[in-house]
Formats: sequence, C-alpha cells, structure tokens
Amino acid sequence: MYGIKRHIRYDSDRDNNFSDEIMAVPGCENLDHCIQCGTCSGTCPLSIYMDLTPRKVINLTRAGFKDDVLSCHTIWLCSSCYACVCQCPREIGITDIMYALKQRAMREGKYPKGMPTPVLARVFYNTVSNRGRISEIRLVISFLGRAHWQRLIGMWKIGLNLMSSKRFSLKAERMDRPGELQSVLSVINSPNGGVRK
Amino acid sequence: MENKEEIRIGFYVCHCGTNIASVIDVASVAEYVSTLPNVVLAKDYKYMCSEPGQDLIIADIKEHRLNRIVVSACSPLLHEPTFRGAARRAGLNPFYVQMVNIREHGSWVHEDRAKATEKAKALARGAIGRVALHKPLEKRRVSVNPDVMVVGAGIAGIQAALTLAKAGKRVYLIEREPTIGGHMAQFDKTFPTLDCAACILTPKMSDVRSHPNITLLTMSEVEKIEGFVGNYKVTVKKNPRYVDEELCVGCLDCIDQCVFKQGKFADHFNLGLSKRKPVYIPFPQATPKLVVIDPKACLQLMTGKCKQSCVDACDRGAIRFDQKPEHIQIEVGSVIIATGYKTFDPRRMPQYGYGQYENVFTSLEVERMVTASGPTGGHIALRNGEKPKSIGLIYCVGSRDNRYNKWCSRVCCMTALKLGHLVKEHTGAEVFNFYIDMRAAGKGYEEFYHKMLEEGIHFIRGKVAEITDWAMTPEEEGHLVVRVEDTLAGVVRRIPIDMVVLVLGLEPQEDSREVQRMFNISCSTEGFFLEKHPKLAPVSTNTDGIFLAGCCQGPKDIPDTVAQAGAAAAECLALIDKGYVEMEPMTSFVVEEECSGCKTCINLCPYNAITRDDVKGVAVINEALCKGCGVCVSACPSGSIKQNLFEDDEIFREIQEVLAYV
Amino acid sequence: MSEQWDPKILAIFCNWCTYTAADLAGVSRLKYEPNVRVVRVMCSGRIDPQFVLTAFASGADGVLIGGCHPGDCHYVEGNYKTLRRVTLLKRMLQDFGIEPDRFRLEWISASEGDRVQKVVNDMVAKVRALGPLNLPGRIVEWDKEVEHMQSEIDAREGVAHV
Amino acid sequence: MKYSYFPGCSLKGTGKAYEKSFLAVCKALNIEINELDNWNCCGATAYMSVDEMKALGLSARNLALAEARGLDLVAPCAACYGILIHTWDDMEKYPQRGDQVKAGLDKAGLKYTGKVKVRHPLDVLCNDVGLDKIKEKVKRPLTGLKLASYYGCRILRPIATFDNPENPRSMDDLMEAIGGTPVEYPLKTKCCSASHTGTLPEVGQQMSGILIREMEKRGADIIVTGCPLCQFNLEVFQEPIRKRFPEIRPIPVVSFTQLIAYAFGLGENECCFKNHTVPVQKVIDEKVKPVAAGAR
Repeated sequence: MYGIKRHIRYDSDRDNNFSDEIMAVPGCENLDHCIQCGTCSGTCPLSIYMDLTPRKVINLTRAGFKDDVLSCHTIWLCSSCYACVCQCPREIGITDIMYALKQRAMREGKYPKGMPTPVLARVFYNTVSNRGRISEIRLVISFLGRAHWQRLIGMWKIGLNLMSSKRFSLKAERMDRPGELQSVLSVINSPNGGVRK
Repeated sequence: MENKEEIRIGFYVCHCGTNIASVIDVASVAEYVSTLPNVVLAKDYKYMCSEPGQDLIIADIKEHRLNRIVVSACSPLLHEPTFRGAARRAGLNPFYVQMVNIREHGSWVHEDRAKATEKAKALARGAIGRVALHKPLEKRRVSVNPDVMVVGAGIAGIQAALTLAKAGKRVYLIEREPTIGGHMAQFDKTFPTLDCAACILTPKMSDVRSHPNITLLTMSEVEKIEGFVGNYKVTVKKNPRYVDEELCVGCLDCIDQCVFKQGKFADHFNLGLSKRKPVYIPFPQATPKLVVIDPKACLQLMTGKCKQSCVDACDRGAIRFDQKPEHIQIEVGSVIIATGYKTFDPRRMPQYGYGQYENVFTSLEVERMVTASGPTGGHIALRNGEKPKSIGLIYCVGSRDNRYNKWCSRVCCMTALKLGHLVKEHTGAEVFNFYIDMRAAGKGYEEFYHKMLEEGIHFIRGKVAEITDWAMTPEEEGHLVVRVEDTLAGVVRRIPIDMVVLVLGLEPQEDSREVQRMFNISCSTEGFFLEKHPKLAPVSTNTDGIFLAGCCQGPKDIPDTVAQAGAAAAECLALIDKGYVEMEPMTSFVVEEECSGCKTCINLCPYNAITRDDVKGVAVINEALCKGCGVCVSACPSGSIKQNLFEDDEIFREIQEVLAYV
Repeated sequence: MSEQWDPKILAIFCNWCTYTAADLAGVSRLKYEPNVRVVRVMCSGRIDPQFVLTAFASGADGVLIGGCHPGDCHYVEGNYKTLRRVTLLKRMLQDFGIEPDRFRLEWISASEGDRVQKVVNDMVAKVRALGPLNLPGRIVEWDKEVEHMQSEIDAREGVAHV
Repeated sequence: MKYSYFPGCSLKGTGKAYEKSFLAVCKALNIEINELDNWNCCGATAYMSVDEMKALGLSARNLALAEARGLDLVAPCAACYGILIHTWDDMEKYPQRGDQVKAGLDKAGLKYTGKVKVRHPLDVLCNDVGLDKIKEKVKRPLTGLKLASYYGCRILRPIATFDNPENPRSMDDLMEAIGGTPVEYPLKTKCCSASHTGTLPEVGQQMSGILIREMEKRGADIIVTGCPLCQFNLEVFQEPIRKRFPEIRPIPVVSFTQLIAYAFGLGENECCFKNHTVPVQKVIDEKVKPVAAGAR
C-alpha cells in the first residue's frame, strides 16, 4: 500500500556463507579488505544509473545480504572497464566480484525483471558455445527479437545507415571446426557449474 | 681449565597464568626434565617472573646448592635480565642462567597440545645440555660521556636539546638546513587551539640560539658515527653557507644589493609560491639569523663572473665565496635522532591533477598562503589572483592506500579541519571536506571537529575518485569538478570547486634508510625508525644510547612530538646521571696458544677490534671495541677464537641435545 | 623411524632480526608448524658451517638459518658473510645427497613476524614431502660400507702378501 | 617482424575497416601477419558473466593456438586484447584454475605454458616499429587536423603493459607522427560503455555523448580509436545521442590505423573511409592544410 515496504534487515535476511562463497572465487579474495571509502563508486562512469553504488554492493555482499545484491541493477550495469579496480586503495578486484555476482545471479535465476543484459549474456553464451564466434548484428537482432521487438523497429534508421556504409551483414560467422572448441569446453567446468537450465 | 665442580641444575617451567599452561603440559615438561643428567630439581610455577617466582629460585639455589638455572618461560629478550638478577641476588653468577622460550616460540604459535609440549621438552633438553658448559662471566663497566648529539632541529630536536641543556648537559644540535624550525616553522596556526605556530616556536628557537650549553651546527649532516653507548665518535660535515657565521649579523644589506634585482628562484620555504634571490634568508625569524648563498643560483659561484655587489654591501666582510665543506669531530655519549618526515608527492596520484590543474594546491602550500607573513600576505587566492568561492579539502592523499602508503598519517584529519576553518575565515568560501574516516582522537580534537560542523563547513564522507576540468552541467563550466561518493547519503556526486587542497600524508625522509644504516638502528618496513618496544621502550632503539623523537619514528602531531622529545631527553639524562654502562660480556677472545696469526679474522671485523700482535705473532681482540657478533669465531680456521656465552662447545651441545629429543 | 614420522627442523636465528621476528609472530599469535626448534645466536655471521653439518648428523631433517636483510645487519655486515658461507655449504650438502630444500637461508627482519610463519610452514611442508633424511642412520650404513671395503682391501692385500 | 594475429569477431563484422587498414599498414611496414587458424571468440564480457571457467578456457584456447606458432599475438580489438591478457594473468595467478584449463586444452591436443605475449597494434607500432620509421613512410601528412585519441577501457586496464594507464600517450604520439595535432582532454580512458549499446541503448548513448561532447569542446575534428566496439558505439549512434546532447555535431570516428594508412598514401580499399556513416574524407579535405611546396 502506498508503495511502502519493509526496509529493515533482519538477521534471517542474511546468507551466512554468501561472502565466503564469493571470496572463494579467484580475484575476489580481497572483498573483506574494504574500508567503504567509495572510490569505486566515484570512479565508476556507470554509477550514474546504478541503484546501489558499487561500494554498497561490496558491503551488502560482505554482510551476506544475497537477495539485495543479486536482484540489483548495478551488477548488470558494470561494463567491466576496470576503472575501479585500478583506483581501489585496498586493491579489491571489484570487477571480478561483479562477475562472480553475475554468474551467481544467472545460476540462481535471480536477476532483476526486465533487465536485458542477462538475457543477452545467455544468447551470447549459447552462440559462442555452438558456433565459436559471434556476428554482432545477428546477435543484437536475435536478442531484440526475443526480448524487445518494439525497439528493433525503432532502430531501422541505424540499420539503414549501416547498410549504406556496407557494414550491415547478416552472415553468420562461425569457426571452421567448432568441434575443436567444444571438446575443450566440455571438460572445463566451474565449481558450481554454469547456468540454470 | 679442569673444572671439577659438580653440576647442579635447577629447572623451572612457567605457566604464565594460562598463556603457556593452556597449550603446553608444563607438569609433564618438568617431569621429563627431572630425568635428565645433572638436573637436581624441576618445578613448574604459575608466574616465574613474579616476586615469589624469583624467590623460589633464590631459595632453591641456597637450599639445594644449585649452580645452574634454566627457566622455561617467555622470550629471553623479555625476562633474561629478571632471572639473571635473581641468580645474582642468590650469589650465583648471572650467566649460569639459560632461558627456554616456550611462550612466543611455543604456546602462542602452536595449537596442538601434544606437539607443543614435545617441542618444549626438546628445547628444554637443549638448554640443560648447554647450561652445564656455561662459564662465569662479568659485565664490564664503561663510563658515559655526558655530551649529547641531537640530529635534526625541528620541534622534536629543539625540545630535546632545550630539555638537556636546561639540565646542564652539553648538546650538539645538528641541522641540515640553513635554519632550525623544521616543518613547524612553515605552519600558520596549530590545532586544536589555533594558537599561532610562530608565536610558540620562535621563542624556543631563540632559546636554542642563546643557550650556552647548545652548540648549533646548521647546514650540517652526520657523516660517520663510531663507538658504542656512552662513547660515540661522530664526524659532522658542515656544508658551506658562503657566509662567515661569526661575522654576519643578519642585516640583509647583501640581499638588497644582489645583482638580481628581483627574486628569481623558487623559495623552498614557501614551496615555490614566492621567488628569492641567490643570497637569501629562509624566513624572517630564521635561526641563526644569517643569510645563505645558494650555489646553484649564485652567478659568482656558478660562473665566477659577477660584480659581487653583495661583497661590497657587507661592511663586515662576511661573504665568503671560498668556503669549503668542513669536517667537525665531536664526541658524545648518547644521540637523539629527530630527523622528521617528508610529505607525500601528490604527482604520484595523477587522478588528483596536481601539477596539471593550476588550482589544485597542497596543504603545505595553503598553510603558507594563510600565514600573514607568507608569500601572499595571508591572502588565499587562485593562481589568477581571484578569491575562491568554493574550496575542497581532500583527506588521506597518499595515506591508507595500498598502492602508496598503507598507514594513517594521523595528523591530516586535524590539519584539514584547521585549514578548513582558516580558509573559510579568510575567504568566506564554501568549504567541503572529503574524508574517509574522521580521526579526531586527541585532547580537544573531537570538540574542534564539532566546532567546524557548527561553522557550516560541509563534510562528505568519501574518498575523492578524481578531479577533472570537464563540465557535465552549465554550473560546472570553468570550475574543477570533484567526483566522489557521498557514502553517508549513498549517492555519487559531482561538485564544482574553485580550489582543491590535497591534504598530504606523511612519509619517512628520502634518506631514512641511510640514516638507519649509519646509526645501526632498525626501520619498520615502511621506513620509519623502529622503537625498541612500542609500549615499554617507545623512544629507545635496538642500539643502546640512540634514541628517537618525533615523526622519524612515525607520523605524530606536535603535542605527541614534544612529549616524545622530552622522553628521549629523559632517557639520555638517565644514562648520563648513572655515569656508566654495563657491557654485555658476549665478546670474543683469542686463545693465544692456538692462534697461528693467519690474519683471516682481521678484515672480517666490522669494528676494527682485531689487530695482530707482531711480536707474539697472534691476533688480539680489543674487548672494548668488540660488539660480540662472533663473525671472527666462525671464520677462524684453527678454532682459536671463542665467544663468551656462544662458545662452539655450547652451541654444538645445544644443537645435539635439542635434536636428541625424539 | 616410527610410522608417525614428522620432520625435525633445526633453526638458527640471529638475535636482532629473525629471533625478534619469531617473538613478534608469537605476540601476534600467528600459528605455525611446531616442527622447528630454534637456537639463538647473536648474529647469523656466527654460524659455523659445522653447526649445520652437526645438526644433520644429529638427526635434523632440515636446517633453517635466519638473519637480517642485507644492509640491515645489527653488526653491519655479518649476514654477508653468512651468505657466502651458505652458498658454499649448499653445494657441499648436495654432494652429500642432502636435497636443497632441506637447507634454507632466509632474511627476516624484526618486523616480519608473518614471514616467520610463512617460511616455517613452507619449509616444513617441503621437508615433509621429501621424507626423513635419517643422516645418522645413513652414517651407520656408510661406516659399515667403509668397514666392509676395508676388510675386502685387507683380504686382498692379505692374499697379495701370501 | 612477424606476428600471429587474432582478429576477433568484430574485425570480421562491423570492424572490417579496422582490419583492412591494420593489415595494409602492416604490409606497408613489412610486418608479416599470420591469422590464427580456427580461432574462436575471446568470450567478451558476456560469456564471463555466465561461466568463469569456460570463459577462461575459451580465451586460453586462442593463446594455446598462438603458442604453437611461437610468435607474439597481436589483437587489435581492445576487448579481445584486454580479455586475452587478463586470461594470461589469471592462468599465472591461479595455477589451480590454470591446471584445469590446461587439462581441457590438452584433451584437444593443445599445449599452454604461458609463453605467448599478447600485444596491441599501438604497442607494436610505437615500440617494435618506432615512430621514426612511421614518420619516414608518411606521404600525406595530416597537418592541421585535430585528432582526439580515445583509448577506452581495456587497452590499459587492469594490466598496462606498454603505456601509462592514467595518462596514455601512444596513440597521440602516432597521430603526431603522421602530422596530426593531438587534442588534450581528460576522458581518454573513460569507458564508452559499448557493451551496453545493444541492451541498454540509453546508457550507452549517455556515456558516448559525454565523450563526444567533450572531445568536440576541446576542438577535435576526428575521433580516433583503437577498438572496434568504441568506434562503432561512438559513430553509429550519433543521431540518437544528439537528442540528449543537441550541441553535438556529426564527427567522424575512425580507427587509428585508417589514418595511418591514409597518411602512408594508401587508397580507399585500405583506408575504408566509405565504411562510415559520418563522412571522413570531407573533414580531412576541409581541415588538412596543404603542405608547402618543397616541404616533402
């Protein structure tokens, strides 16, 4: 009612193992060194649009508030530009932590509703796994067709521009022998294994 | 050398409350040791270092005719003197005591009770084996030279020198710069009382100048130090001032008459905010009040071609272009090192734009600007001369950052608060403080912080990510922009600012490693000098007779510096008034009958304590110079050099016995 | 040796740096393996190669020497002398069939308590992996071999004398 | 000089102009370029978001292919370059993880030891070839043309191997070497957020808009990039961007190799100026000052 909801956090909202699990991912081990100085948020160019600042994501992760973190937009807005990692006074692998959180969200299927990035990530993943290469324009069309067909129509002008500059190609790029890649990938598995089907 | 006396060892193992006993089964250690040869009794006790613990040893020595004592407790570096003292009181030579370290090397570092107990038994067995071979030794007494050298004449060195001088001791105060005063002389006001730095410092500076017990050597550096506690020989290099210090009266006529009509060279005291001539006085209250000539700027000194109008201007004939560096020998009994700090170079953090954006200043520059007698006459101005309407103070520049300096520089929060107050008072500008954590832990500091909050200064908790000059919105045009997360509000902000002040962290001096080596003291990893014990011996060093004061030991504010300088002076006085020092007897000696005179040892000795007696054809060790490292012992091909308390037999026995325990 | 063999490592630490660092490790409650038995000398420069050989001959599975960092020696340059001796000694130990991991020289300054922990744990793990050295046992074997050889020589010479 | 070459998906797609001009410049400088056989996508940011181990394996496979040839591996796409070098670093830093990946590669008959050095063309041209040699080849200097070099995020972050990540110079130096005037501005390494253009266009457009506006404010005639994704993002969406930032005027965005090819006197086939929605040649013709007679 009136959009009022509970904001207090009870201890039962926490997942006690969450921060340890994230810290076990290579690159994320310094998570608990954070002094909450906010350099990451200040440095991040995408913080313009983030619901939680990167600093908050770090602290909520450290404190075990898994649901808050996995359902936020921030992790999907991270464009992996590594600016925060280079400036962090405690040398925390913030970008790697964002990746670890994205993987976790994908695995648990907990990403925010209407957020297109995880959908594209999955399309991308499948394409590369099958063909070994991607074709950007086909990728975008296939993604928009699946998630946002209205937008696809809105982009006709850009498509036209691309065509006129001979950059519009619907040719499906693929490796000559995708099997060689698949045989490598078939034996490499993440500790908690890939996407939820 | 036959010693027929029966060896009677008493063994004591300490519980240290539960510190040891909770991990090591002390009773079983005692039980095991009681089975070893020569052991007369083996006991465990709650606190061996306590009065009753020591009395227990004394009583046993008397009752059981013990002539060797082994105490298994904490580190010998902590309580060896305690138990040696107990032995002495019981009439036993103190060097018949050996300690076993089962706390720092045992219960505190191990968790497995069985294994820790086994280790304690093995170590005890080593000590029991070794102590049987100990010989009675005596400490030597050496008298203490009552003169003191203080290195560095900032507020720490000044305070220490004055305290010692007041107590009637002769002090040599060595300062590298042309004037004393150090960083404090550059400050405008001091926190939290806001009294003016000059008003409290300059009287002390003139006291130094006029005190008959203080010999002030400016433009001087210690070049070499030899000797040991109570008896140091120091070589000081005095660089040329190109002005006769006896003749110059500081009238400054030479400066007026210099061929340079205007200042042309960056004035270091004002951090380059003003220009000076090649002949100059660092600041009006410089002490000693003498001019100095910069050899890298003076035409005469650089090219030999100048009218030398300064020489004509000086009616006392004090200008001396032919001055050369001088070497001065002094002898002192103790030394106080007070060499201070340097500030972090903000160019190392390009994201803050120092050197790139002209209106990014450092805290020291602003400190000079707010000073009424400073380069701008107390006016805070942007580089174009305009008054800033908004000023941002960035805390922790270079500090608390793994990529630069990990430590908290301790004074910056308060420095920033003070500067914030001063710049607001001077300009009426809107002042923003960007801090990570407000550390106002000194007396009256939190109250000062509260006052600043009341003054309407803005406080934003967040480390500034970057300072740029590109505008996102029209109101940002023409300003610097600070991008920062206001972490308490939880939002990222862009704030347009006219003047940014980087509050610089404190670092060890550039040459701290050289100083450390020269004085044979230790440095912590970051380069600050290491005290002997952080709590129990905070101004002492690992080298006896060398003490520390001020920021060379770690960042600290003026009150702490002055207190520490007093403590260092008191340590010197304790040494001087006792009149003598006892030297550890672990020196080496030559068994003349076995020495072949091969001279191998002579070049190895770092203290030149070994010479060759050409008549007898043997090496001779000067006991007074030997520090007891034992390098010569292990190098002697004939095994004819021995080190007291570390004789080969004793060490071999200890190794064999320690390993004999399965 | 018993089934529960665990390495015995003899450490010789200089008083000013490494011994103090080990004390600091204790004060900081840094936990490490209890297999190291420390003998204190004033300077690592006092360490006679014979100390190391004696240790191995007395049953040590490894020997660790700790001194001040180069340039930081309390006695100016004792540790440089240690370094020289250790370099030679290492070569000699290899000729004896003692693996390089069993003998180690480390510079550990008074402030590096954590390094004591790291170095000890690392060395214990390495020596544990190598297994028992059992030099005393080997020496008995060698003595037997030499005796045997001698008796053979004697026998042959005896034959020759006949 | 010989290098292995990893084009990546973009250089075969929308970044064709970058590939063509890069190969042409190399040819002009006698650099031999050998494309890896049967290479696969580097994984980009998206793959990593799904499965970090497979992402590592994906990328490491390309390194292993290059290792078999024993040459340095040039990757012109900044995203591929950044990911390949990060993969190399990860394999060193986390040997346990590395061993699992190596085992997977082993199964496909590939060997990975970490010997391969990953290089960006900026690095190769500045440090292996050298600016002097490039200056020698210039036939059509871009005198008077103001060029904003845009490095973006991944060329120098998080691992900078050949330039200062805070204040990079390599592309500016190259542009100066071919006669252009580098434009100084503070956003050279800020992310353009190209990875969001497909999914969150408003985000990508805002980020690119900020960059373009600032470069234009500082006088840029042309924007120069070292990444096909940045190039695409900054150029193709200028029209929608202008709805947010009306002050922006159309500005050509090209890869740095295209301008070098032009300065070397190569033709449209190599420079590929027609592969752009904002005309390039027109700006060059307008802004480049004719070289005084006898100067050449």
